[in-house]
Amino acid sequence: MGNRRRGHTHAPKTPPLSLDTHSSDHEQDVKHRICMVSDFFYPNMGGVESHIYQLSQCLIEKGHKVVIATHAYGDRRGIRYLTNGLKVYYLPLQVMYNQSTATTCFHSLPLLRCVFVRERITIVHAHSSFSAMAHDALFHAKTMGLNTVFTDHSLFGFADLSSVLTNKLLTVSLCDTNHIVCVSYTSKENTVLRATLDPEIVSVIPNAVDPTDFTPDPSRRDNSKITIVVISRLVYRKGIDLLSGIIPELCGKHPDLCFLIGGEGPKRIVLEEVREKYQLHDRVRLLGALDHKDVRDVLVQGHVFLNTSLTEAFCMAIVEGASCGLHVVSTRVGGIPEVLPDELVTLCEPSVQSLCDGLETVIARIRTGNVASPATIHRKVRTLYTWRNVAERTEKVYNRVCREPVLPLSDRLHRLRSHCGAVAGSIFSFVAVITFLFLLFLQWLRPDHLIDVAVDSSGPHSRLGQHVSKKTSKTPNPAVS
Amino acid sequence: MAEEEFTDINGNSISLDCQTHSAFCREFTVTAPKLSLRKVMVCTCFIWLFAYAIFFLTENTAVLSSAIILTLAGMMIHIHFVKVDHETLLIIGSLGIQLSSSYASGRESTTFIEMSKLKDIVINEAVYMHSIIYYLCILIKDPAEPETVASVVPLFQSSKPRLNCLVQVYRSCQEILAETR
Amino acid sequence: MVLKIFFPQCCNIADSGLLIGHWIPGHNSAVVLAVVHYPFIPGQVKKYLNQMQSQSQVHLTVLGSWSMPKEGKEGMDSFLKDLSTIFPQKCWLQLSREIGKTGFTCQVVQNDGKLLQDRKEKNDDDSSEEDKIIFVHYDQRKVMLSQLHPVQEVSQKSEIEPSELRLVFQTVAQSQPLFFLDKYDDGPLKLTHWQSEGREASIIAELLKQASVPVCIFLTWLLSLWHWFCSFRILHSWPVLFISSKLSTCVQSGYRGVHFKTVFSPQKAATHMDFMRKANIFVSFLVDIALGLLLVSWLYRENRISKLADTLVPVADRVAKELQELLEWLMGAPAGLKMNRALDQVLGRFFLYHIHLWISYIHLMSPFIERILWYVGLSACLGLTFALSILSDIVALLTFHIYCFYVYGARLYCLKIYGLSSLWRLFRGKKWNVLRQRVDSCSYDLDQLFIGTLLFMILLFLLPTTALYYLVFTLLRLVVVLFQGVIHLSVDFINSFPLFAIGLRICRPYRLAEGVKFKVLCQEPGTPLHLMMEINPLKFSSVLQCYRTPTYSGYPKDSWAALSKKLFVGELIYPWKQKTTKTD
Amino acid sequence: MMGADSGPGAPAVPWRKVLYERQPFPDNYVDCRFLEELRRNIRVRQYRYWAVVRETGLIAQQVSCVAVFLTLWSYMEQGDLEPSLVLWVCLGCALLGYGLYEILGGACVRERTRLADLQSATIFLAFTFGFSPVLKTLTESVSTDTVYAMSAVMLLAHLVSFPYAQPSPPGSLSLNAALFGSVCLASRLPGALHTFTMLSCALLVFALWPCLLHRMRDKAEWSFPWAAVLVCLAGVGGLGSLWPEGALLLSLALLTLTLLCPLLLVLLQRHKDNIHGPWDEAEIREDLSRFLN
Repeated sequence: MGNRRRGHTHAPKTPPLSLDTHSSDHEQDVKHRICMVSDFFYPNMGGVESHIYQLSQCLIEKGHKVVIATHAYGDRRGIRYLTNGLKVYYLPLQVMYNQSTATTCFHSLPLLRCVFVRERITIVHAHSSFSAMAHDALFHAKTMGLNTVFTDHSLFGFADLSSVLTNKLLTVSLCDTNHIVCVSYTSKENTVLRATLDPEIVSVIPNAVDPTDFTPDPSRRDNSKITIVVISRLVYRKGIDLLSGIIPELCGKHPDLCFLIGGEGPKRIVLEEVREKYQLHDRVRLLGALDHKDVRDVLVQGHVFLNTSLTEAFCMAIVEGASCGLHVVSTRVGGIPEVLPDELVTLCEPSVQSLCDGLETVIARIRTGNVASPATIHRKVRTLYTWRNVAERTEKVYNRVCREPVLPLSDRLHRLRSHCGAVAGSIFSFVAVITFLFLLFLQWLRPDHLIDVAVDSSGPHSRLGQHVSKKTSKTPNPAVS
Repeated sequence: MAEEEFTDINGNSISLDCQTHSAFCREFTVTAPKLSLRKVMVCTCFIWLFAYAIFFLTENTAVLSSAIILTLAGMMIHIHFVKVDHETLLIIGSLGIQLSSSYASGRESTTFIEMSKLKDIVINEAVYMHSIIYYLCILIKDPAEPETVASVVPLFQSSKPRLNCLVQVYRSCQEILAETR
Repeated sequence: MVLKIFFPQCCNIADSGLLIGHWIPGHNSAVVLAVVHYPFIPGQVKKYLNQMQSQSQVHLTVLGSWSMPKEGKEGMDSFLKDLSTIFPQKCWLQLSREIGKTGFTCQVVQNDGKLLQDRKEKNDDDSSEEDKIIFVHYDQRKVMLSQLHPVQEVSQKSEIEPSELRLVFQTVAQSQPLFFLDKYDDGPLKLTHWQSEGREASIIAELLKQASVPVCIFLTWLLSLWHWFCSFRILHSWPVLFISSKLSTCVQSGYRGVHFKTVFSPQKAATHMDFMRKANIFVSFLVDIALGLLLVSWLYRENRISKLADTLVPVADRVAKELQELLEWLMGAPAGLKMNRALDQVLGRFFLYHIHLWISYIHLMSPFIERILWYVGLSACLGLTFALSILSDIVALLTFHIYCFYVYGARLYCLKIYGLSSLWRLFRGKKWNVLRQRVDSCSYDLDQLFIGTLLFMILLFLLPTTALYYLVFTLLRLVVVLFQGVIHLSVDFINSFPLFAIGLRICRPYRLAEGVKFKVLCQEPGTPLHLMMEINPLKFSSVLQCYRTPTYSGYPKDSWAALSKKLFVGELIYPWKQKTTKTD
Repeated sequence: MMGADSGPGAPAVPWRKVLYERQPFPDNYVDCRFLEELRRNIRVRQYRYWAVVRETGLIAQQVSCVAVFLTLWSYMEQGDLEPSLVLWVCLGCALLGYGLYEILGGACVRERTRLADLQSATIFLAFTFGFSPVLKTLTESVSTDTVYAMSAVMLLAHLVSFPYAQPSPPGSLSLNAALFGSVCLASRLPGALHTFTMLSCALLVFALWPCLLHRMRDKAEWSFPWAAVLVCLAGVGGLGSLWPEGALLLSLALLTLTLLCPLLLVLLQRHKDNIHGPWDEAEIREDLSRFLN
């Protein structure tokens, strides 16, 4: 509570020193060796995954060295190389609950240490507060004396017990992280409150979409009817129940309306029931899980993009929809109001009634024809969010972070105890001590000079890396463990 | 050929012996350190003391004899199946590659891979136990469609040399492959 | 491109002459098969080669010349060059040895007659050109006789072209007829190659081969007789089929019939695998018979049969009595367990009645047992496997009551478990949705709930009793199944063990080759690389899994987890599960 | 360059909380409007004491229902109570209750015909009567303590899982648990008739009474507290006739339940500090079941 008030009182403060007040030219060409850590990466598909991938690609373009560490997916374990020598470590860690590894703060240390040492990592960048591996990585990186950055992709409430616990954990794991990146201002407020952070070390860098992937194509539309596209995982948080209310309402009123729903999930049952009950099999098409490459083909078939999420940090889906030239109708929750200017999006309250009204106004506008053409919408959206821009801003964060000192163990313990409350603080400082001892043991067992320095496959000195990557990436399954 | 000082991934020193029979026939021999007598002694003594303790408690001489037999059999099995003395990679241009590993007991197991089956020799990374290591491996073509890799044969599996050693072997193998393709 | 010359060891010290061999297409490598010594008449050589070529589908050619220096012979070079014009080749090899040098030297003459490399020019400039040649020495006999694995038959042309070594092996093996002309008979030509010694011994083998054909025909006739007998439709009526599919003796006999058919088929084994299969089956059959006869000779001495019979009846009696005691124990409070008395009594009485039936049955047939055993014992002459399978059948018959108990117990228990699971769902207010294959919540009426709960309680409180009976009889059943399983395993082992292949591997390791291995022979400067090609024998494990005769697996293959799950939910388990699934 | 080009010179334009617009502020800029949308304790219901007390009456009467049942059982076990007499009383109560139910629900449309009611009643009676000898012998080999423990657990489960929100019809789990417990107890009674009686009592108390009570609550609002109080008194009295200390305990428990706990709830409301903001997961207010079934 007290902490939270502190976070609150931080708000009315004079604008702080900006990131790049003392960033001079010689720092612009400082090249970092970054390790992105998250449980969520390809082959798993989603917002976090594509964020990590695109960001890494742009950073590699700017000449940094990037490797990604995630857990093994099925038989995809070991080391793989993606485009431009982006190196991915699929570490064999036990997956506990929907693609998130079990966290014990210890068992992942040997492997992560090996990765950090052999890749000569300078900055550890962890993603997504749902990923236990990311938190472990933050912890271990601090133990090994590396600077850390954390990107939070999700919002959390404060109401129930589970969120209280998770927020406590987040407080602990972020308490000595050098910098935190949030994807929207709402998300920043949320994270500052949850982890009781100083808002100055929290930057807001929105997600981006690749505008070339999402280009409009009006010819694909069937203008004899009006198509509403919904693309999201069919889960409660995405407001599928609202959708199940909207469908019969609107289909009853407008006979020329049809829905195109892409995505898979437990709530699919609900939609199917609605479809059966109202005999809408020809007007409501459930496409099931979509590959990322198919999303655009689905989007361009529609006139309106509907997003019924109940909570969103930064809704990439609506940006994609708008980029394909659709009129976006969305709920006014989370960071969504910040994402698109009002002429591109129609915001409604998260209720069936309000959403139906919003949709009907849009439908009416479409019928009368006073709507912006897809091309114009696309032109407006195209320049808003680009990965290159995201990479530049993230680079600034790195530049700032790599200047900061790393706390020695004693200060770290003190900070833990002072920052995270007596109980959790002392528990986790104990854990930190244990981890430190464990690290010492590992260093005795396998000293750093025995770990071969990896050949750079990206970054400044990466020619041989490309060579090796060209060769090794042929191997079907490099893991022998 | 010049012998440098190499170590395996655990820091034990190994020796790489590379002799050139002709321009397109080379033989690399990685020799692991010999079975250290001290270690053998220690473990034998340990087992026997343990056995003697049991014997002391239960006045049963079968324990002692079984312990002796156990140690002997264990040593036999170890030197015959586990302990590899040296591994050899014989590459003959346009004919094939022959891997042989000879155990401490002198047993030798050899496999020969023809050039037509072989796709390439690469240095690869893998997660091994709780660390990530480099290893040299042969890619075997899939006979049906030659562009894909059917299987991977790792080299120097028992004595795991470090990268510098692997790179040396890799380079000269690539030379031969290049000139006899 | 490197030129590879596969050179037979036996020709190392041959006199000078012509090299006869085969260019392996597309691999730029030559296999030397023999050396024709001087003097010869080129025409005869060509004729001889043609006839050889017609016998063995190998394209034999004159590869070049072989000169073995002797005292007082020199200046052959010009002569050798002329030879190349006599036998026009696109590429002419001139191998030559010198005194005091182990390595050969080789010159390659392209068909336009110019030396590709010359001794003199080789002397002054570096020996890189010389290095472009590899001599691979091989042992002709071993290579001819050995079979590369994985076996890839010549007859069936697969889309992937055979690799170089395979081609070399095939060439040497096919050019067998070349080796029959030996150096003693005074033909127009004198050759050096591997000599197949001991024609005389092989005459007997020839005779045997000739004799085996009518024997085979006769036996196949007998077999067809047997099949005709088997094909009576009375034997195909349901009960007979059912019983015969359950009796492991019948299965074994049918299986043996199939074996005989393969072994005694009069036509010659075409491919290597066929031959090996035949040989394996035949040898294991012989061993089987031998063991069986051994058993018989042991069994029919100092009338062990009657002793056996005298022991058998009391044993069966004893088993029945033990069961009776067990049941009485169960009908009390076994191990202090609280069981429902009424149900306990009912079940106990039911089973006791069965045991009474059983005992009377045993006593009824006790006088005949000895004779039965005597006749059964004779079956061992057909082989140990028969004896074993009959034994397992007898065990199955003698423990029929246990089987019955087990089935009753299992059925009862299964019903209970099923009812309980569904009622437990009702108890929690859930129901199993068949369409969605999941548990939905549903609101029941009061009376449904009421009755459901009553039944649930009744089943729940009666469960321990049933479960106990089920447990005990399942354990008994498992013992029997285990015994039968062991017997089936041994029978399988005898049937499928590739004895011949193993023997071959032990006595003639080179016959079954996994691959080859090369040794670098001593090499001197100025001579090309010399390799020794040896044969890498097949591993025993791969011998087993390559030549193991396929057989029905009598033992259940389902995993331990699946088995325990079955036991828990009370499904029936059989030792012959796999077999039935295979037959139908 | 977005967010980067902010010199030390304070920018003129005001900061806006939007992402689509490139503003001359650094990425980690903290505006004075930071966290302005933070709300505390919105949607906190202010409870009124007596209303809460009134609601807790339901729980109290359920607890005392169990007490009444146990009293009946112990009387019958000691044999002070003639099963036939109890049966007659039960029958009377059942008819009375049914009549009351009908009168109260006269206005609303009835989903079950009288025939159906009769049918289920006969089913109850027939099955109970048929099964009672079986149930009698069912648990005899199980030791008495086990049976008591089991029934105690089951009755507790009944109390816990009872759907106090809408008590009609009683939720499956609670009713089943109650029936289980009562069968366990009934099987300890001297005769089959006793068992039968006990089970029908259980049916009356645990299955039918909640329905009636529910009907009373929404049809005749005034009668509900009285009924609750009546049941509580009956429970306390019945227990008191057997075991005075138990009655004392029960009454104490009921008092705490009805008076103290609501007081605590109302008092503790003040210390509630619950922060809300745009990040909260919006909950769906309107009921969507109408679209489905």
